[in-house]
Order: sequence, then structure tokens, then C-alpha cells
Amino acid sequence: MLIIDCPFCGPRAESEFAYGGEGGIARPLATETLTDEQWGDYVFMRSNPKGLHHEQWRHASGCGKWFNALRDTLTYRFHGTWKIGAEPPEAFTRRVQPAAPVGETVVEGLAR
Amino acid sequence: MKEPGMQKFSIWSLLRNAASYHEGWQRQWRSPEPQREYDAVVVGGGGHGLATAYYLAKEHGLRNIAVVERGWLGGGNTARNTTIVRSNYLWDEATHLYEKSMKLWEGLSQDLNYNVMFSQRGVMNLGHTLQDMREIERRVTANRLNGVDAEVLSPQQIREILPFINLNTRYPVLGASLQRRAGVARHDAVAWGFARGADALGVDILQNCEVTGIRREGGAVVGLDTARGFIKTKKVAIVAAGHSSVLASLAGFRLPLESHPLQALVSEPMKPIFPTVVMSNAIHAYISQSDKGDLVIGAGIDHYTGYGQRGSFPIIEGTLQAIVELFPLFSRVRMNRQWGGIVDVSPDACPIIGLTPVKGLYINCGWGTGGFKATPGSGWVMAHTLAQDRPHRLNEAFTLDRFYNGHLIDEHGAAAVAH
Amino acid sequence: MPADTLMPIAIADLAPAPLRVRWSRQQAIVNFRGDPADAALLQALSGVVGLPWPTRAADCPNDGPADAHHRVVWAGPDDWFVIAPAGCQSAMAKSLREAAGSRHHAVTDVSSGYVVLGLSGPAAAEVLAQGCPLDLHQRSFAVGASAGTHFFKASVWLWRVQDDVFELLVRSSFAGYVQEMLERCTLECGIESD
Amino acid sequence: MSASTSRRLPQGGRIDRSRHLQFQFNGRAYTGYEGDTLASALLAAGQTLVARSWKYHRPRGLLAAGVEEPNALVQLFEGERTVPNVRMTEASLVEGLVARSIHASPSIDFDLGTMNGWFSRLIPAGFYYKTFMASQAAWHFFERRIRAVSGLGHSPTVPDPDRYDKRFAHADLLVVGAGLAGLSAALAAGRTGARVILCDEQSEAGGWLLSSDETVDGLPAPQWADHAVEALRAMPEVRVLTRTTAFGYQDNDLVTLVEKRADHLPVGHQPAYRERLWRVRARQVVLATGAHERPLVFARNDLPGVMLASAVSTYIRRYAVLPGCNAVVFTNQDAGYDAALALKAAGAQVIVVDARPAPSGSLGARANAAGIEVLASQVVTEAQGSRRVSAAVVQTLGADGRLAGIARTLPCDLLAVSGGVSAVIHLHSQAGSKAVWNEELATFLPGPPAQSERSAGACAGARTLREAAHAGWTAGLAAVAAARPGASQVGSSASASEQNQPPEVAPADPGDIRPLWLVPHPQGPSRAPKQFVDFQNDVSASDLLLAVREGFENIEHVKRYTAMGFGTDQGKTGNINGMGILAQVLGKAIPQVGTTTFRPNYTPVTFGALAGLELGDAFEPMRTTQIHAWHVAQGARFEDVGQWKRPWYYPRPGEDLHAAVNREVLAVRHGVGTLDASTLGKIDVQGPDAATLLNWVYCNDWSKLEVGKARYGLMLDENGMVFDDGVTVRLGEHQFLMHTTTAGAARVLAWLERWLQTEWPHLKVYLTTVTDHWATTALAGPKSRAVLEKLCADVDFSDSSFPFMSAREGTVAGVRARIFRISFSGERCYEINVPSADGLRVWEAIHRAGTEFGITPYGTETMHVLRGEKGFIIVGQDTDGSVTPVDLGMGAMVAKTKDCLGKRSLTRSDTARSDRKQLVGLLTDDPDFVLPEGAQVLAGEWAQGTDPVPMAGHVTSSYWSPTLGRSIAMALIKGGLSRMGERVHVAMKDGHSRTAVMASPVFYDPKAERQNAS
Ligand SMILES: Cc1cc2nc3c(=O)[nH]c(=O)nc-3n(C[C@H](O)[C@H](O)[C@H](O)COP(=O)(O)OP(=O)(O)OC[C@H]3O[C@@H](n4cnc5c(N)ncnc54)[C@H](O)[C@@H]3O)c2cc1C
Ligand SMILES: NC(=O)c1ccc[n+]([C@@H]2O[C@H](COP(=O)([O-])OP(=O)(O)OC[C@H]3O[C@@H](n4cnc5c(N)ncnc54)[C@H](O)[C@@H]3O)[C@@H](O)[C@H]2O)c1
Ligand SMILES: Cc1cc2nc3c(=O)[nH]c(=O)nc-3n(C[C@H](O)[C@H](O)[C@H](O)COP(=O)(O)O)c2cc1C
Ligand SMILES: [Zn+2]
Repeated sequence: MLIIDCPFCGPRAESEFAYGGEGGIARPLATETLTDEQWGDYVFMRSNPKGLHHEQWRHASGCGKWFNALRDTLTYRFHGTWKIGAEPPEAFTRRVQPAAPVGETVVEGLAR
Repeated sequence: MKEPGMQKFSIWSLLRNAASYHEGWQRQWRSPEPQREYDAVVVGGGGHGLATAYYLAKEHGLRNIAVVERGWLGGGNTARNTTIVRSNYLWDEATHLYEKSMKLWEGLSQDLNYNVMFSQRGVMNLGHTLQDMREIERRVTANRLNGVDAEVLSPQQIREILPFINLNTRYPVLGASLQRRAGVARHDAVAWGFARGADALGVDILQNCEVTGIRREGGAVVGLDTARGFIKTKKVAIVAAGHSSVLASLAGFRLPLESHPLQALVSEPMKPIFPTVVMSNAIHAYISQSDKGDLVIGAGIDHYTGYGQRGSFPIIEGTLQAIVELFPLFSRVRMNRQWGGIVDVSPDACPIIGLTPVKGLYINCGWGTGGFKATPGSGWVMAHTLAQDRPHRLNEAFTLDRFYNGHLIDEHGAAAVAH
Repeated sequence: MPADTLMPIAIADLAPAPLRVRWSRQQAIVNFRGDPADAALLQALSGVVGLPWPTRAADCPNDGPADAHHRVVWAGPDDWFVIAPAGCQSAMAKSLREAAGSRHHAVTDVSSGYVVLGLSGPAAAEVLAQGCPLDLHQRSFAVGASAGTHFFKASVWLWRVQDDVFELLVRSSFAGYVQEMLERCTLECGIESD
Repeated sequence: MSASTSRRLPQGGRIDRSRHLQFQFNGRAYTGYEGDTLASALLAAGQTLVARSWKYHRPRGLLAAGVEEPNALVQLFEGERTVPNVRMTEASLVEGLVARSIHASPSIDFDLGTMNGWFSRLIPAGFYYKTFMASQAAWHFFERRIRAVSGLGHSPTVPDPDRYDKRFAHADLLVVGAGLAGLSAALAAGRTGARVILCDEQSEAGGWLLSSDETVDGLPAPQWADHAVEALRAMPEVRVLTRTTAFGYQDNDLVTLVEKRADHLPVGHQPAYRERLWRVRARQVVLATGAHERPLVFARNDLPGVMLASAVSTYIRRYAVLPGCNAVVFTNQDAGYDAALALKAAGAQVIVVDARPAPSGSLGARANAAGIEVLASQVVTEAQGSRRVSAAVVQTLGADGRLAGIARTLPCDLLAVSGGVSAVIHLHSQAGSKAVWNEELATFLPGPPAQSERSAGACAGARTLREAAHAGWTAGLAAVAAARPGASQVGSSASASEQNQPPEVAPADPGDIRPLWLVPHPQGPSRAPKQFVDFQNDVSASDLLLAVREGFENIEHVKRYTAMGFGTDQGKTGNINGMGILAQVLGKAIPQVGTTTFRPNYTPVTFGALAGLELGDAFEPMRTTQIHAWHVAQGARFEDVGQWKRPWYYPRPGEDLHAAVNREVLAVRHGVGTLDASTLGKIDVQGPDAATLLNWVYCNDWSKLEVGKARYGLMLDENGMVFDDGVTVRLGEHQFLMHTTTAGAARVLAWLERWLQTEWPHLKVYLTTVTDHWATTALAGPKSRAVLEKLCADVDFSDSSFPFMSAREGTVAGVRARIFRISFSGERCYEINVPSADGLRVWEAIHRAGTEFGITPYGTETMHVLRGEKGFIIVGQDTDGSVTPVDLGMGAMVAKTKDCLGKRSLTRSDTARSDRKQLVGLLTDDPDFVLPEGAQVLAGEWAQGTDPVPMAGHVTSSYWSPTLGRSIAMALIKGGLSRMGERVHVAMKDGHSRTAVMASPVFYDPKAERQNAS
């Protein structure tokens, strides 16, 4: 059972929280102008990294607030939580960037 | 590549070898050094990957192929699942795919000359609400029309099979569906049997060989960087279950997947008491008894993503609550071991099998919590897809495109019994 | 289900039973939502209830066990429950609205949506620990602290009134469940209901 | 064999000789003492043969004295309290205890399953993969037989009479293991005032101290342990838990313990909870879990009478039982000499066979001084005897690891073995830390900790009590410092008299070890008599060799192919020997071979303890409305909807579901009925941007809804599929009351909060759940207005001033109420909302007022029929996550002028197709036939022999309509909306089909006139 540091309530047991999937996915505007591919990308495609993951949680049995978290999906260790709209922790900028979505330039011969 | 051929297993070979103190058995598969180039490479030495290679060699005549596995073969979800095999899915597309697999299961030990212990003891899906019962009715009728055996059981009929079940649970058991041809199999033997069969057909199985890069030129695959060096190839099948997204990201695209921990546990072994397989989607419990005697119990999925091959303790508690609620006689039985796997969950609880945005690169993933049962079928259609560069009729509907055009095959609704 | 009684628990009532349970169903409970950064607002609200207006869970003011008539429970950064004597919900809601004035806020009477459960006695913390993952040791959860958490599978708000006096705000439809769990988990220490 | 206590030593031990306990083993009566385990009592009674092995049914005795015991499993207790596979060494003796050997038929003395020689040779590791596969039928035949002979004990056959509780616990420090290291750690930490939990799986604290003849702080070791526990118990912030196993080290420092509280107490004296699960969250954890001695692997090393040397010491010193009078101690390290000393002191004959050229430490020196004979550089290659060891075959082992010289035979009745110790690193490894191989000690030791744990004592490589005391003390202090940085003394409880330094133990030299994984045998490993590695699963060295020969080289493959370490002991005594043998065969170093993965549970844990108290009605919260008691009193049958119990129907005497529903439906259509609608989700939406939020989350438009008016809304997920619906009322310019489905309430609120908080935080809206606050009575039927008018004087109920789809406030039966004119039945209907505290009162008043109109309570089934007649959908029944508003024929509801969640998905190429499954009504040609819900609609006609049969959709809802006097149904059918009037075939499970015609699902009152009828 994880301990999650609610930015409003402090460290609490996992059983008080609800997981909310990948964070930082902005809903596109003017959706009617998007292609099916662009829209499908937003709705379904996820970076699902092995390593640091930007995700969102809600302190459901608690203050009810959604917040951001940076968690290592291999060790399950949290590298920080922050309020929606607040500055992310420093580790956030160091994390491996997710793969480019389909359609963008593909780096040839990308290794390691 | 090696010359095809393998030592045949039978009671006679067993007797013969006993006479020589079992000193004469051959390796079931080789540990070859990687070659510089292969006609095709399968990434992932789980059941699906090995089956893909086996059918590629057997049905499509490809011999210069390799399976690359980052750890030990069969050590991913293949080693970790609760081994339930059934084909009673809801939608036509899924039913046909899983039923193809079921048919292969029914002759698999003979085909592989390896006893995978496919035990057709029946699988029961319990219904706990009126809505569950509507869904059971719907699935059972659809199954029958699709040529899949299925029946609806009343509570009394359930009790005839499981006299000790508690039907009067918090959400009372109102009935069940039963597929009699369904059952369980010995998961490790499936991986080993396919590995031995593929090896005998010349497939190189390269263990401890993690893929770390996918090289492309002009939008097409040209080779793989691996822990054991660069391997040149124009055809690559990614069959890596929980790690599919990681591999896709090496090739520059994303998948509609989330990898979650899924846990299971076993009790101490006991004399036979549990004759069938029971699954309850509503209260999250899956249980059967292995031939060795332990109760094999599937837990719910952890809601967060994870690659750690372990999950959260409250899930184990919840699972045993459900088991003890349904089977109060097991309350004093003890849990021996628990573990976890990494399951690749897709938005519609159906797999993705087919082409990718990269030429020569094929994907087979998204089986989530329930792909063991599909092992032979998945390998079979994947081999076809790879060999022909287009999906087989059975996996046409399972392309990546469906997440763009909206043709989802939602197996959550009615048949979302996880395994 | 125990009979309706008025909160709060008067300490004088406490028998030496290890756990004493009292359900209060009649009190006024009003939910207030507003901007926690607005100092003037908090000032005004504080004036309405006659208590400091909390800005974090660790502070849960009440005007003392002997004549406690109010509690303000922090339920989130912009979310509070005001608990007051029975019957005054309309008046309380009105005063809160007035205090908020034209600011963006929400006042909702939820008096019937929740019941207050009082747990007292030397076993109270231990009993809570069976279903609640919080550390309730005095060093971590002192008198006057509160938290949103769960007791078994019911979400609750919980605060400590005295060393061995706790109160829980429980959704009405979960009261039967919470009572059931209390009965199950106190087979050894016993339970005394008012 | 006599049942007299012939092997009990005249004095010593931690047994209470004044407390005789009677017990039964395999039907025979025995006596033991308070303080015995079942194992020690049987050993005292001279019962050496205690079990049969799993595969070959070989006779087995006690190997160990603790949790690592692989052989001695019993079926403990009888009847409803029986437990399979309990290790005798863990079962405290209790008056009246009854135990049976498992897995031996008919008895352990004469077991029909015994397989020796040739036949056991036929079934090496993995034999079943190679045969029994002529056909599926052949396999099913053999499988039944295989199942029958495997398994160990028997499951109980009736429900468990006992209860189990759980709790959370928090501490600065958790110490696992109360040997000298753990006790020292707890003392060091406890005296600073820190909050400490100390647990030990055994019946009393002390660990090895209870088996030791050394002194601590000048006291005999066991006595010191008693003092230490007393001192700890006196500290207010320290909790000492015995019989409490830490079975799992989970993520984020959650350590799970199970406390066994009852089985050691006589029936009638047990506490309310048999076991207790502790979920401990400590800031720091000290693991002081000790070490397990390893046996040595030689031919027939599984004979009863072969016993771990440390177990020999334990039986002698702790239980005052002499396991043999004529002993051979076979060791490769000094620790083995401890058993020789204990045996000698107890009056036994003893010879030590030491694989090393000479003993090298303090214990060896003591043995020398005691005049114990030592055969150096020698090994036992084979044990002899039939059901119990009678001799050991001894031969010289050269420095090159080969046998030399001539074998000789040493007669003996006990063969004590000591092959080195394996540190108990289970919890450390479970925590995610990587153990490191230590060549000198020939064991894996803890590596850098992955979580807030530190290891101390034998589990971290301490080999003397002195080392263990120091390590424990230091770890305790360091842990406190780490738990509460800065706070040196949290609230001291240290008094001047308490010691402030580690317990004092005389220094000792532990000596060296000669690792010996497989003792050579003249016949070689494949042909020698079985040399067991994993006793419980009958895995021998030859099985490991076979696995490697067949290509199973990875330790994980070997484990799975041979079942090594798969048993209920998880390989505590066998795994490291197995790895050693593999390393030898593969020509690798042991760390290259590696361990298998350590996983919970350290020892098996009762399902009941993991399940706890949340069973039966408390499996999940059972939510009820404030009117529930009334429904119960009226004899309602209930339906589970989400966590709620809702009245399903109210049968009158003699009525079945159909009769009751027909009556209830007609009552509503012609008179008046009441439905308890309190369970519907209700969300108060307040703020200037409330309408904007609704515009985003519903597909229809909300901007223009007038205050006081209500509107039906459909909610879509981003995939465009309907996931909830309900009526929302505009209570004020900036306030709406949203209704959700009963089961969907929590999900909808979380969904709204999510979008509001993460995507549109700029919107000025607050959401408050008021589901529980309001009790809702739906008063439906043409007479509803008449009833309501009797109770409410301050509202004008004329249709002009209070029209359909509008809301009013008023006083109903003296209570302030919100009244909504909305209808799910099609009839005139008022939904009366009052604070739920008044809900029952108002409901009853309505019923009194309605008596003259025959007012009838109705349940969810009638509600379904009523709405079915009107063609209203139920989300989750008529939709299944794959249905869009267009599919439902409600495409017009999707506002053209705005975006909303899910809208873009509706125009994707596949979703926009016109031949998707669409909701239509179905009228069977036979009006008396009610289609089964879930039945499949065929794409064509039923044609025998087609496989598969093409399908076009399915029946989602189907009822007998008492209003229309015929059956009605709704179905999702491919292209249905454009196929009205077409006839379809609906498949029945009996192989026949029924025909029906597609029609509008609005079967009744298509012009919607009934809502104003009175
Ligand atoms: C606890 C649990 C219970 C389950 N129960 C059932 C059940 O009852 N019935 C059922 O049908 N299904 C069940 N499943 C699901 C089932 O196990 C999987 O769907 C199935 O085994 C997937 O097979 P696979 O061969 O695709 O994957 P895996 O066996 O996981 O194989 C994928 C392989 O890819 C390798 N790999 C990953 N990355 C790389 C890389 N970069 N380079 C090289 N190799 C790589 C991995 O090491 C792994 O061996 C369960 C799963 C779990 C975890
Ligand atoms: N001569 C021998 O054979 C021998 C054997 C063991 C210990 N010793 C001596 O004892 C010293 C060790 O003292 P120590 O305190 O490190 O070990 P210890 O063996 O005395 O104590 C360890 C304790 O931890 C308990 N334990 C282990 N795992 C547990 C779990 N998961 N949950 C609950 N309890 C658990 C054990 O039951 C035991 O009581 C050594 O230095 C050595 O000198 C000698
Ligand atoms: C169907 C099935 C049955 C199992 N039975 C046992 C068992 O009887 N004993 C055991 O120790 N482990 C058993 N395991 C679990 C394995 O030991 C192991 O935990 C699992 O394969 C995951 O691998 P890992 O724990 O090494 O990561 C079983 C696993 C499966 C999938
Ligand atoms: Zn919070």
C-alpha cells in the first residue's frame, strides 16, 4: 500500500486515493477541426512509460482534490506531488520525455 | 539455424530413459549465439511470442527466425497467470478469435508433443445482480450462435457442482454461465512446449537479450539493438505484453495501453476439493485448484500503472474477502505465496494485433488480464499477419486503427470477466 | 440503530466502558465552499460561528466539550462543514451566505445528509485503528486535529475532541454499515450505546 | 515404539512439568507439557516417523524445530476447526489437541503410496510433460488420478466458526524478530521513548537465546530474554507481540503481521478473534530475523533421525528432549559443534564428522575440551536405515572435493547435520533490496536497503551472540535517529537503573566454513540413492541435474521444472543448497545463478485473517434510505443497485413477482403509486459558471433553461458513449440540482470534479453531493395531484402554474419540500424531496393521504415496466458502453451549437456509420410471449447448420405490459432506426426462434398526454 503525499493533507494511505491516469493531457480546443487521428491520439494514446510518470490522483476519501504526481512506475516511488496549476518539482523536468505521437517526425535509428 | 528434429516424448521414451538413469535426455531447446541477420525477429519470449515463432516456422515455412527475450523464456505474464482458458466472449470478433484458440488448445499437447495439461473442467462466471444475469443470458445466447458451448446455470445447478458455495453472499448469486470445454492449463508447459517445438523447427531462442533500440530507415525497420548486439532484420513482431508501450516508444509511436500490476496467489496444496473454475466479476474473485492441489486465485487489478511485477496489499485483502465470502470453508486455508505481473490494458479490453505506423513492424499486445487463453490463437494469427503482411480475417478487427475510426470492440460491458 | 440524541457528548455522561458510542442525527450541518485565500471572508465566517475558521485539517475548532455547540470541519482547501445545534440550519446557512456576500461561494444545507458519531472511552483510538489508516497517536493526531479518511469502506471525517473522545461525520446512508462494523470489531472490548 | 515419554530429559527446558497435556496423533494418545510444541512432545514420546513425503511417500521425521521445517506437516484439529498442512514445529501443544499425518494412506507406518527404486525412477522432475497426452480424453483420465495422489492435507468442509480482525498500527520503529538482536534493538530504541513494535513469530520472545547455553549480562540466556521482555513491556510506548509473524514487506514500508491468538488456548478460553492482521506502518524497520541452518545433501539424507544440528540443541535445551542417544554430528562449520556439546551434556554418545581439516572456532575448542571425538576431513556420503537412520557411511573428502580412502559405517540413531546458515533475508528482499552473496559465510546477506529497513543480527551475518547484541543495539539507536531526526529523546523513559549499553556477552570465535553443496557419492549423482535438496517437494540432486541437462539453466526455470522451493516452506532449507549445486553443474559462481524471487508470504497466512471482518452483509457497505424500515415492514423484496438495497417489488400474500408487478403497474396507470427514489444521485451545482459546466458534461444545451425548469440530460465519455443520464433542475440563476443514476452517482461526481479541477479550474462552480440529504418520494399516477393537494397548501398545483418539467418549493405534511414535476413512468408525477430525516414521516403521510385513492408502493421492477412501456432507457441496461445518443435515437439531443465531452467521437468514420446497432422497440408476433432479456436478434432467419449464425443485435429490456395486455421489448439492432416495421427472428436457447416486428420503443401514450392526466 502506497503512501501518497496529498498537497493539501500530507502523506496518507493509498486506500484514501483514486488514481486518475496520465496527467498533463490538455483537452484540445476546436475539436471539430481535428482529424480522426488527432482526436484518437488525444483520447486513447498514452505514454505509459517505464520510469517516471506524470499522473494525477484524487484524494477521494479526504479533501476530494485532484493533484499531480510524479511517480516511478518501476519502483512505485513518488518523486513529488503538486497542486493542479502549480509548479512541478524539479525531477519533473528531468524525466524522460514520452515518445512523439504518431505522425510527428520519427527519429531514425534511435537507440538506447 | 539448426536442423529440424527433436527427441519424441512418450511413455516409452520415459521408460527407456529411466533405464539409463535419465542421463540420455536432450536439451528441450538450444542456447544459440545470435546470428547477424534473421528473416524475422519476434520480440518477447512469452507464450504469445514463442507461439508466433512456432507457427511462423510450421505454417509459413520461415526458418531463419529468432525470438529475443530480455529475461528467461516464459518469465513474463506467461509465468504468472491463473491459467484460465475459455472462449465465451461477447462480441463476434472476440469470440471467433478466442474460439480459434480454443480449438488449437484442444489439440495442442499432441501437436507440440508436450503435455500442456489442458484440463477442460469447465469455467463458471457467476452473476450477482439482475443486470449480471441479463448479461449472462446475452453472452450465452451469442456464444451458442457463434458455435461456442455455453449454458446458463441456476443457483441450484451451481450448488450441484459446488455443494459448499455460499450463494447468499452480500450480492447473492443469482446464477452463472458455464462453458464446459473451458478450463485451465499448465502455464509453464505452454511456453516450454512452444519453445521446444519452435527450436526443433530451427528457431533461435535468444534469452537475456533485451531489445534496447529499433532501427528504422525510410520509415521501415532495419534491425534491432539488443543486449547481445545489433541484429539485422526487416520484419519485427513486438509481442511483449506489459512492455509493449516501452518498445513502441523505441519505434517512435504510442499505444492506447496502460500497464498495470495484476496479482495472483496460491494456497497451500490440498487434496482435490474444487472441481471447476469459478470467476466472479462482480466481487472480483477467480479460483481454481491446480493439479498439485493449491488453490490458484486471481486478484483484482491495481488501479495505478506499474512495471514492478508486484501490486498493492489491499488488493490481496479484497480478493480473499471475496473468496471467503463465496467459499467460507476456505477461511482456515492458508495462502502460501502471492505475486504480480504487468498487464497491458487496452481501452476496450481487446487485443491489438496487426500493422504499425512503421513498415515491417507488427504488434501484438493489449491482452491485458486475459491473454493466456489466447496463446495459441494469438501466435497463429500473428504468424499469418507477419508472413502475409496483412491481418488474417480473424484479427482484422483488432487493428490499431480502431482507436481512430471508433470501431472499438468493448468487452468490458458484458464479458468483462477479467481473465 | 441507536436512538437520536443531541450532540455533543458531555464528558460527564461517560461511563467507564472502554467504548461508548453515540449517534447524533438532529444537528444542523451546513457545507460551505469558498475561497480560502480571502482573509476577509474567513474573518467574517469566523465571526458567524464564533470560532477560528480552519485552513487546514490539523485544526478543528470546537467550543469545548462541556458546552460545545459548534464545530467547523475542514473538508478540503475550499470546503468546510459547519456543525451546529439542531434546528438552526436555515439561520446558519443564511448567516454564512451573508458573510460571503457577493463573493463566489456555495452554501448547502446537508443536515440530513450526515450523522455525527461520537466515540469515547479508552478503547476509542484502538477501535478506530481497525478500520482507519490514520495514525491516531496523540503525537500525530492531537486533540483538535481532523482528517478526511475512511473507516472500513465508509468515507468519513474524523476529529479528536479529547484524548479519548473522537467524532466522525458519516454519510447517512452509511450509518448502518458503520454501526455494523463497530459491532463486529468490538467483540473483545465491548461497546456501550446511548 | 512406546508412547512413554522415554526421551524426555529429567530436567531443564522451558516446559512446565506441572501442566500435563493430553493429545492425539494419528489416533493414538500422548502426553506432553505446557510449553511443548506438537513436534517436541512427539519427539519426547519417541515418535520419529511423523510424515510421508509428497511425491514418493518416503518416511520422514523432524528436520528442524522452527518455521523452516519441510517435512512434519499435519492436519491439525478436527471438524470445523481443522487446518491442513500445519508444521508440527509451530503448533503449540494444547489440551485435547488432535493431529493426523497428511498425505499417508492408510497410515504413515504403512503407506500404500510408497515408491522406491524403479518406479520412483520413472517419475523424475517434469515427467508429466512427457506423457499422458495421447488425446485430451487420455489426459483427462490420467489427470484425475494425478490429482488424487497429490495435494497435502484436507480443506475444511464447513464454514469457519472463528472470526478474524485487523488493524492499522503506526510506530517509529518496528523490530521483526525478538532474538538477541531484536531485543537489543527494541531496548535501545524503547528507552528513548520512541514508539516501538517488536514482534516474533514464536510462542515466546528470545529466538536462539532460548536454545543457548551461553550467558548474557551474566544471566543464562533464556532468563535474560525473560528480563528483557519484562523491561520492554514496562515501557508505555513499546508493544511486544509474540506468535506474530511479519509475513510481508510491502511497498512504502508497510509491513504486514499476523498474530495467532487462539490455537494455543484450550477450547472455551479463546479470544473473540482467532487471528489478527496488523498493517504496520513504521518510520523505520529493524529486521532481526535470524538465520536458518541448512542441511547437507547426501544420499538418503531424508531418513527420519536426520536432523539439523541447531534443532538438536533446541530440542535438548528448550524442550528437554533428547532426539537420539547415539549421535553422529555431520558439519562443515563450527556451529555444528553446539549440538555435539548439547548432546554430550545430555548424556548421549556423540561423534562429529567435520568436512573441514579441523574445527576452527570457540565451539570446536569447547568440544575438544569436552573430549568429543572428531573425524576431520570426512563426510557422510549416505545414511542407512529403513524407517529411521541406523548408521552413517563416512568417507574422507579430499581437498580437491573428491572422495578418498575407504568408507566406514558409524552406527547411530541420530544424524545431526549442519551445512552452514542461510540468513533470513526474506523481508529484506521483499522490500525490493538486493541481497549480496558472502563467500566467507556462504550465504546471501542483505545489500543496500531499498526501503527504510536495516538488518541486524544473524540475518545480517552476525555469527556470535556478542555480535548480534551489538548489531541490534546499534541498529535500534540508528533507527530511532532516522525515524525522528533531531529529536534525540522523544520523551524519555530511561531511568538510571536501565542499562544504556548493549547486553554483555563473552566474545567468541565463530570459526570458518567449508561450503559443501552436494556431498559426493561413489555412484555419482544420477545413480546414487536420492540426495534430497528440497524435502517437501521431493526434489533431489539428480532432478536438478536432469533439469540442466534438458536446458533449464536459469534458476527460475529449474524452480518451475523441478518444483524446488515451491512448497509450503518456500525452500527455506533447500534453496541455497540447490543454487550451490546448480552453480557447480553450470560452472558458475553462486551469485551468477542468483536466488529466485522472495515473495510474501514468509510463512503461510490464513485466508480468514486476510479477509478480516468485512464479510457477509459487511462485504461492502449496504446503503439504505431513511424509508427502508417501512419497505421491510411491508414485505418488500429488495434488489441490489450499486451498494444500495432498493425495493424490487412488494408482494402481497400469494403473489409472485409478476402478479405483484402487474398490480403495481396498473395502480400507477389508473390510480397512484409511490416509489422511493431517494437513492438517485443528487449533486448541487452552484456558481455563475454552473450552466457552462453542464454544457460541457451533457450533450444537450443548458444555457437557456429557465429558473424553476427541469431538463433531461445525457452524459457521454470522451469516446462518445453514453455513460449516465438524469434530470437536472435549475433552482436559481446560479444553481442547478443534477440527478444521476443510483449506481452512477459517485462516478459522475468524480468525473465532474475531475474536469472542473484539472481542465477548467477557471470555472466558478462548486459541486456538493446531496444524495443522502434528500429523501425522494416519486408520487406517480393520475391521482397523484389529488393526494398531494391534501398535504400541501402553499403550492398551486394547476397545470398552468406548475407545468410538467418544472419545480416548486412548498410545505408537504408540514415539512419544507422541493417538488419536481418529472416523470419516469409517463404518468403525472411529483417527485417530493424532503430532508431525509423527515423522509419516512412524509412518506407515511403521503400514504395516509392516498389511502382513499388506493395508493400503492411500487418497486424497481414496476418502475422498469412503466418506463419500458414509455420507451425510456436505463443506462447500463439498454446501453453497455458501446452506445451513442445517435444509436439511442436521441441524436437530436446533441447540441449543434457547442462542443461537449465526447462529441467529437460521434463523427469518427466508424461511429458515424448509419448501420450501427440502434435502439428500437420489438413487438413479438405472439403477444403473449415475453422475450428473454439478452436474447440475440438474428441477422437473417434461423438456418439450421449455419455456424456461426449471423447476429444483428440483442434484446435489452423485455416485459409483460399489463397496461397493453401484451409483451413489449427493446433491442439494439443493426440499422434498426431505419428498419421500422421489419420482422426479425430472435433466437431462443432451446434452438428455436421467435419472430417480432421492429417498432418505436414508445409503446404507450406516444403523444405524452398521460403526464397531465388526472
Ligand atoms: C496475475 C495474472 C493472472 C492472469 N490470469 C489469466 C487467466 O487466468 N487467463 C488468461 O487468459 N490470461 C490471464 N492473464 C493474462 C496473461 O497472462 C497474458 O495476457 C499472457 O500471458 C500474455 O502472454 P505474452 O506472451 O504476450 O506475454 P508475456 O508472457 O509477458 O511475454 C512477454 C515477454 O516479452 C519480454 N520482453 C519485454 N520487453 C522486452 C524487450 N525490450 N526485449 C525483449 N523481450 C522483452 C518479457 O520479458 C516477456 O517475457 C493473467 C495475467 C496475470 C499477470
Ligand atoms: N548455533 C546456532 O545454530 C545458532 C542458530 C541461530 C542463532 N544463533 C546465534 O544467535 C545469534 C542471532 O541472534 P538473532 O537475534 O539475530 O537471531 P535469532 O535466531 O535469535 O532470532 C531471530 C528471531 O526472529 C524470529 N523471526 C524470524 N523471521 C520472523 C518473521 N518474519 N516474523 C516474526 N519473527 C520472525 C525468529 O523466530 C527468531 O525468534 C547469532 O549471532 C548466533 O550467535 C546460533
Ligand atoms: C498457476 C500457478 C501456480 C503456482 N503455484 C505455486 C505453488 O504451488 N507454490 C509456489 O511457491 N508458487 C507457485 N506459483 C508462483 C510462482 O512461484 C511465482 O511466484 C510466479 O511464477 C511469479 O514469479 P516470481 O514470483 O518469481 O516473480 C504459481 C504460479 C502460477 C502462475
Ligand atoms: Zn487531501
